[in-house]
Amino acid sequence: MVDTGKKNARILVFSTEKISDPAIDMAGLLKLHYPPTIYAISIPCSSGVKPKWILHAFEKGFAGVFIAADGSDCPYGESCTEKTGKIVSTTHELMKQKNIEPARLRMAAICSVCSESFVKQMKSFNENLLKMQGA
Amino acid sequence: MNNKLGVYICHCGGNISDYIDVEKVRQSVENEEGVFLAKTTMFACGDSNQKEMVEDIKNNHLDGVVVASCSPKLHLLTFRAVTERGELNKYNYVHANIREQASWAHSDDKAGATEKAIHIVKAAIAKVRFAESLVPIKISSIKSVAVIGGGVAGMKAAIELSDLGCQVYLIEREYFVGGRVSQWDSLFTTNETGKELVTRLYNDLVKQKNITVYTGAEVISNSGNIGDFKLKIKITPRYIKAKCNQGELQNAIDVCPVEVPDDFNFNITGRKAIYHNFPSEYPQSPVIDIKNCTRCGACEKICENVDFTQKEEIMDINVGSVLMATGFDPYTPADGEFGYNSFDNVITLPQFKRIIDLSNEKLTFKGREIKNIAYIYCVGSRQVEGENKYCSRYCCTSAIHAAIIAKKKFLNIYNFHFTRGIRTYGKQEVLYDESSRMGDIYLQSYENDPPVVTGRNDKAVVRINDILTGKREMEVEADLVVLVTGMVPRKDNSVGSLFKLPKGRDRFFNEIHMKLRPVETVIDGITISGACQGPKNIMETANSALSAAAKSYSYVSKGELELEPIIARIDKDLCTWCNACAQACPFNAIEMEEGKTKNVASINNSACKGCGMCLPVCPTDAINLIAYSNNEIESMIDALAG
Amino acid sequence: MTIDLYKELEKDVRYSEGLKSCFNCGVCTAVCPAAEVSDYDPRIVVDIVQQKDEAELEKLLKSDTIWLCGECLSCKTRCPRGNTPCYIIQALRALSIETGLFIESQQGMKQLAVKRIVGDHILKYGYCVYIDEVDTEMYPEQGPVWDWLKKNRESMLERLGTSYNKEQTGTLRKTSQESLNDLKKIFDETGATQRFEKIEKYSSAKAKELKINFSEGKDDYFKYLYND
Amino acid sequence: MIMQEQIKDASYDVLVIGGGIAGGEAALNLANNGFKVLIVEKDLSIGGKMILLSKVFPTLDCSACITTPKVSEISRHPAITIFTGSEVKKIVKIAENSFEADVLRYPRYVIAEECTGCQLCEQACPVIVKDEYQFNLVGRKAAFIPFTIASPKVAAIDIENCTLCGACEKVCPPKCIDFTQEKEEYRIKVKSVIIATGFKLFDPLLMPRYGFGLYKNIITSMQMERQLAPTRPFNTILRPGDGKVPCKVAYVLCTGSRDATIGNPVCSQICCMYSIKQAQLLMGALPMADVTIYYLNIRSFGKGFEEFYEQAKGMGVNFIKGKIGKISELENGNLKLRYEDINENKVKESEHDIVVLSVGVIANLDTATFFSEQQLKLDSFNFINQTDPLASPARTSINGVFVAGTASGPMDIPDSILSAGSASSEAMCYLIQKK
Repeated sequence: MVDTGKKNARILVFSTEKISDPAIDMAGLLKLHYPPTIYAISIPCSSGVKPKWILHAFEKGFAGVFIAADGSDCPYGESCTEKTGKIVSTTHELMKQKNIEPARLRMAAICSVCSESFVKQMKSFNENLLKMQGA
Repeated sequence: MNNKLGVYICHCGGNISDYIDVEKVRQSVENEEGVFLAKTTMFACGDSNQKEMVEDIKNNHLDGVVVASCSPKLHLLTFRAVTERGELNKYNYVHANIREQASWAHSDDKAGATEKAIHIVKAAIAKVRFAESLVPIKISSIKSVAVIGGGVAGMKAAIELSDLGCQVYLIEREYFVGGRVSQWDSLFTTNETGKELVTRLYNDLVKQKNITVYTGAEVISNSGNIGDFKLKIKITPRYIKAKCNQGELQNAIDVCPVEVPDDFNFNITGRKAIYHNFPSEYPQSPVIDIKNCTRCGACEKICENVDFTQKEEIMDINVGSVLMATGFDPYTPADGEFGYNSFDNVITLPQFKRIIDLSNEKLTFKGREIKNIAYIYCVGSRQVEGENKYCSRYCCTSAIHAAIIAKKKFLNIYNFHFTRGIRTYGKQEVLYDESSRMGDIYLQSYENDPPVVTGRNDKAVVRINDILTGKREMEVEADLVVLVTGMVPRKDNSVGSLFKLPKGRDRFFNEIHMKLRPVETVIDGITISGACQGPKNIMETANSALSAAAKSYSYVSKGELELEPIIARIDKDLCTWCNACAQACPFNAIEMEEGKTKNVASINNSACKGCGMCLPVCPTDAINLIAYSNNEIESMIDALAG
Repeated sequence: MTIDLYKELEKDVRYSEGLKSCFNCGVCTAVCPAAEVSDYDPRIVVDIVQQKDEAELEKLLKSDTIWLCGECLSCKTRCPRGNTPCYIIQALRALSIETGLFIESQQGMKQLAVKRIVGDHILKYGYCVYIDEVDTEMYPEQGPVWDWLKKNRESMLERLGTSYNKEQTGTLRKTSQESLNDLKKIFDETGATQRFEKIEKYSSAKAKELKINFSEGKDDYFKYLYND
Repeated sequence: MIMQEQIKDASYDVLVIGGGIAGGEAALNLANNGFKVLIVEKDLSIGGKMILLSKVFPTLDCSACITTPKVSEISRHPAITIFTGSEVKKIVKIAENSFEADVLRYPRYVIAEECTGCQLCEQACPVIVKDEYQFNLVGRKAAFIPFTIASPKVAAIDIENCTLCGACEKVCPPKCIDFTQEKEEYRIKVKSVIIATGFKLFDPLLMPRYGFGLYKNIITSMQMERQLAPTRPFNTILRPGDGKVPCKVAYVLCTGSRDATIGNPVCSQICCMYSIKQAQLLMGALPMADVTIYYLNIRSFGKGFEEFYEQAKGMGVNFIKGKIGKISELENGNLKLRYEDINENKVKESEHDIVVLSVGVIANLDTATFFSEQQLKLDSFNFINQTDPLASPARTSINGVFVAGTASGPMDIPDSILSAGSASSEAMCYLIQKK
C-alpha cells in the first residue's frame, strides 16, 4: 500500500442490490473517491441484515459497519426503514455488552443515485473511526 | 462445498488494469482453498473468453466459477449463461465487482485499489464455495399488460401490445387520452397537427378488441410481482351518461355559470365546469369537473344525460407486466424568473403554442396584437444554479418550429431568439436554417450572464450581452416574451412511488442501463417509455414506446416466467414457531406448519420474494436466505477482513 | 433618415444572393485576408445586416468597416450555409454611396479618389490604369527609373512590341472613340454615371464642410484624401 | 460466372441487413420471440462501428463490454443465422409477407468452421497492407483476423492483395486455408426485412483546406478512437508524423456536418459528444495533455450529456467557439489553426501538435440499390425515408420493410438501440398480423 501517512479505517458496508449498490457503483463511475478500505457486501434488502453478522465483522477486525439502507425506496415494502432501524438498535445493545462503541455501527438511507451522499457518509465515518482509534 | 473453482480476472481493456495490478490479484488468489485455476483476461465478456470458460468448466468439471470484472448489473447474467453452457448450474457462479467498486472508485490509489480487489475476489471465492445448484422457480405469467398513461407513448405501446396478442389496459389519469401531444398544433417534421396525430392513434386504438381504456383513472395500489401484478384502479366518474346527444351537451356547456382556468390551454383561457378540450377527442363525451362544479343544476335542466348519481369505482386488474408512459410536466418558471408573473406578457412555450393555435388572422394575447416576440431559451434546463442540470433536448427545435409557424400564420411577426447555443441536432438543423432565412434573429448569451427582462410601458424589454456581435448589449422591446421551458418530471409522480421505480440524477425514471437494457427498470416486469424517462421528442418517444412494448411483451408472451430461486429457508430443527417471522414478512409468505413434535414455520415458495426481512427477527436463527446464508456472509466477512 | 435603408438594401440582388442565413461560425473571418491585416470582421458585418437593425445598419454604412474588404471571395467558397459576405459588402458599399453616407468615414470618403482615378480613366482611355497617368508624384513606389521610362515610353513600348497609343490590335492600344462612346453608354445605362455624380456631389458637400478647395481632377480635396 | 443450379435456397422470417448494434439488437429481439432471422453483414465481423470504439458517452463504459456480449449472444442464438462478408444484391417484394432476396456470399478462402484463430497464417504471410480496422494507422497481413475481438474470430484472405505464395497454407495446423472457395449466391425467402445498414463517416479528403492526407499529424476522430480503444494499435497515443506523444490536441468539430460546401447541411448528432468523451479519455491517458475543442454549438442534448459536458469543462478541456478556417503545417510537424474566437470576437491562431477532425455521419448509399421493383424512398440527405416518423418511426415506403438505427439518419447508440427495438417490434406485428 502507498503510505499516505494516514491509515484508513476498515469499514464493512451492507448494501442492497437494487437501491444502494447502484449508488455505490455510480460513485465509482463518477470517480468520487473514498477510502479503499471500505468493502461492500450486497444483499437483497437492508432489513435482512442479521446482528450476528455485524458482530462477526467487529470480531474479525472491522473498525466500523455501515448499513446503506433502502429507506423509503425499498422495493419490498414501506416497513424496511423501521425494520432496519430496529436491527441497528438491537445490535447497538449487543455491542454495548461486548464493549464495542455503538458509534461504530451506522446506518443511513442511500437511494439509487445517492452517490455523493454515500461518499460523504463514508468519509465522515472514516474520520470518526480514526478519531476513536486515536482516542 | 465446492472445491474445484475457476477464477477469471478481467482487465476490462484497461478500465480495471489501468489502476489494478490484475496479475497480482491473480497470484494472490490462485492458492486460495478450492481454486483450481485462476486466469486473467482482456475482456471476460468477449466471445473468445466465454468460449474458453465453457471449455474450462467442461474439461475440468469445475463446480464453481468467479469472474471479477464490472458491476453485476452489467454482466451477472452473461456469466451465468456461460456457466450454464459449461453444463454447470448457473447458481454456482459468483460475480465480483472490481471495476465500479475498486478500479474506478479508487483510481487515485492504485495500491489501495489492488489490495481491495484482492479481498473482493477472495470474498467471492469464499461465497462460491457454499454455492449450490438451484432450479429457478417457475410462475405463470398473465398475458396482459397495464399501460399507464394515455399520451402518444402509451397509446402507441397499447396498440403494439394488442397487435401482438396481449390484453391491454390503458390507464389515463386525465379524462381524455392524447396527453401533451394533443395540446400541440403543427408538429415537426411532418406538420401534422398534434390533434390529427392523436386522432389517428386513437382511431387505431379503438379498433383493437383487446384494449380497455380507462380515463379519469388512477392506480391506487399494487401488490404482486412480475407475471402477476394486482392493481387497484380508481375511476372517477364523468357525471355524463355514456351515450349522449352532442347538441344537448353543448347547450349544457353553454349554460354552465362556472368559469375556471383551462389547463388544456395552460390557463391562458377559461373553461366551464362541464367541458371537453376539442371537438374530435376521445372519449367523445364531456366531463363534469366536480371539484369546481357548484351543483347549480343548470346543465341538468338542459341535458338529460347529465348524471350526478355516478359514483367513483374501484377496479381490480391483473397483469403480467406494467408499462409506464406517464410523460412529463412543462417546467413552471419561478415568480420573477425572466419576468414570469412579474410582467403579464411573459409566458411559457406551451402557452405560446396554445396561443398560436387559438388565434386566427392576428396573433393576440390579452387583447393586444403581437408583433415582436422574444424567446428566452433554456428556462428550467441547463440551470447554473437550479437543480435541473440537464438539457431538455426538444425545446430548441420546438421553439424554432413554433416561431416559424407563428410567422407563417400571422403577418408581421418578428422573432428574436435569446439562446444559449442552438441545439437542433440531426436533421432538425434544417429548421434552424429555415427560420434564419425567414429573418428570425438569433442572439446568444454568455453562460454566466443570462438575458434580463424588464418592463417599459406595456412592453417587456429583453436585454442581452450578445456573444455573436462581440459582447454588444442588445435589447428588444417585445410584445410577448416566450420562456422556452424544458421538461421536468411529473409533479405528481405518486404512481412511480407506488411501483418503487428508481429515479436518475435528473429525477426522471431510470432505466437499468442506457444501452444494454434501455426500457427496463430494476423492478422486474415494469418497463418505462417516453418522456417519463427523460426529455424526448415525439419520434424518440414512439421508438421507446415500441421498444418498451416489445420488452413487456417478452415478459408475458410465453405464459410462464422463471424467477430467481433466492428465497428464505427454514431450519426446522431450530424453529420453535414464535410467529415473529410471519409478522415480519411483507408478502404473507410464511405460515405455520404442524409438525409431528412441534409446529414450525413454512415458506410459500412462490410468494417469497427473498427480501430477508424474516432473518433478523428469528430468536433461534432458524432462517437463512438462499445464497446469503450465515456461512456465505460470514466467510465473505472473513475474507474481506483478512 | 427618412429613407428605409433595409428596403433599399433588399433591392440589391447581391444582398439576397449573399445572405441566406448566418449561424455565426466565423469561418469567413478566419479565412479573410483583410481580417489578417486589420480588425475587419466580415462575420460581424453579416450578423449586423442579418439583425435588420436600422440604426446599426446606418452606423455600418457610415463606417470604415465596409471599405476594408478586398473582394477576393474567399468567404464564398467556405461558408457552410452558402452565404457570400463579400456580396453583402458590395451591396452595402453601393448603398453607402447611394445614400451619401460614405463621406462619414475616412475610408468611405476615398471613393472620390477611386472614382477620379479608376472611373475617370476608364472613360478617358478605356483602361483603369494607364501609363500616361502614372507618375512618381502619385506613385513614389515606382522609383526614379519610372520617370525615365515614362519619358521614353513611346520608343520603349515600341521595342517591347506593344501597340501603345495606336489604333490597331495588341496591348496598350488606343481605345477608339466609338468604344469610348459605348463605354459611356454602358456607364449611363447601368447607373455608374449616376453613381459617379453622387460621389462628386456628396464629396463636394464634404469638402465644403471641411473647408477644402473642391473642383475636379487632382484638386485639394483629392490630394487630402489621396495623401491620408 | 455462377451457374443457376448453384443458387442456394433458404427461408427465414426476417432478413436483417447489417450486423451492427442496431441490426444485432433487432435480430435478438426477434429471435428471442421465436422468429427465425438471417443477418447479412458486408464486413468480415459483426458488431459494426460500435465494437471498434473505445468507451461510450456519457457513462464511459467500455464499448466492447457492451458490444461483445451482445455479439456473442447473437452468434450463439439458435434462431439467428449470420452471413458475414456477404452482400444483398437485390430484393423483390412478391406479396405481403413474401420477399425474395438475392444474397452474395464472398469467399473467405478459409474454412471458417475449422479455423482456430491461431494466427499462424498471419505470422507467415509476407504481404503487408493498410489495416482498415485500425483506420490505416498500422498495417496488417493479407492473411489476417480482422481484430482481436472480431466475431467470428476467424482468419480471412484478402485476395486482392494476396500473392498466392502459399505460405499460409503451409503453416495452418488444421489445413483450413482453401483457395478454391468461390462466391456463393443465395436466393432467400423472407417475410419481412429490416434495414440496419448504418452510416458512413465523412471523408475529410473532400475538404482539402483542412489538409487531411497532406499533413501527417491530422487524423480523424475514428483514428483517435482506435488509439484510445482497448484493442489499440499502439500502447499509447501517438501522432502519426513522427510518433511523438502529443501534448496539445485540437478537435475540429463539424468536419463534414452542418456544412453546405460539402453538401451535408445537417448536424451529425454524435460528434460533440464523442469529441468530449475522447477529450476526457485523453486527459486521463496523457495527464499533461492540453485539449481544445473548437465548436459551433455544443450539442449535449441526451440523458446525462449536459452533465458530461460540464464534467469535461471541470477537467480543464478548453472549449472555443469558432469554426476552423484553415490549417497549415509548420516545419516541426505541428499545425497552425486559424479561427475567429467568437466569444472574444477576435481572429486567432493557435498551434497544436495533433489535430483531430471530428468527422460527421453520412448516409450509406448501399441501401438505394436493394429494391429494384419497389421504390425504397430516401430523404433529401439520402437516408432512408421514414414515412410516418412521429407515430411509426421504423416504417419505410415499402410495407413490411423497416429501418433500424442510423440508416434513417444520424443518432447515438442509445437512440439506435431504441430504434432497433422499435423496428423489431413493428416487424413482429407485421409478421403476426399477416399470418
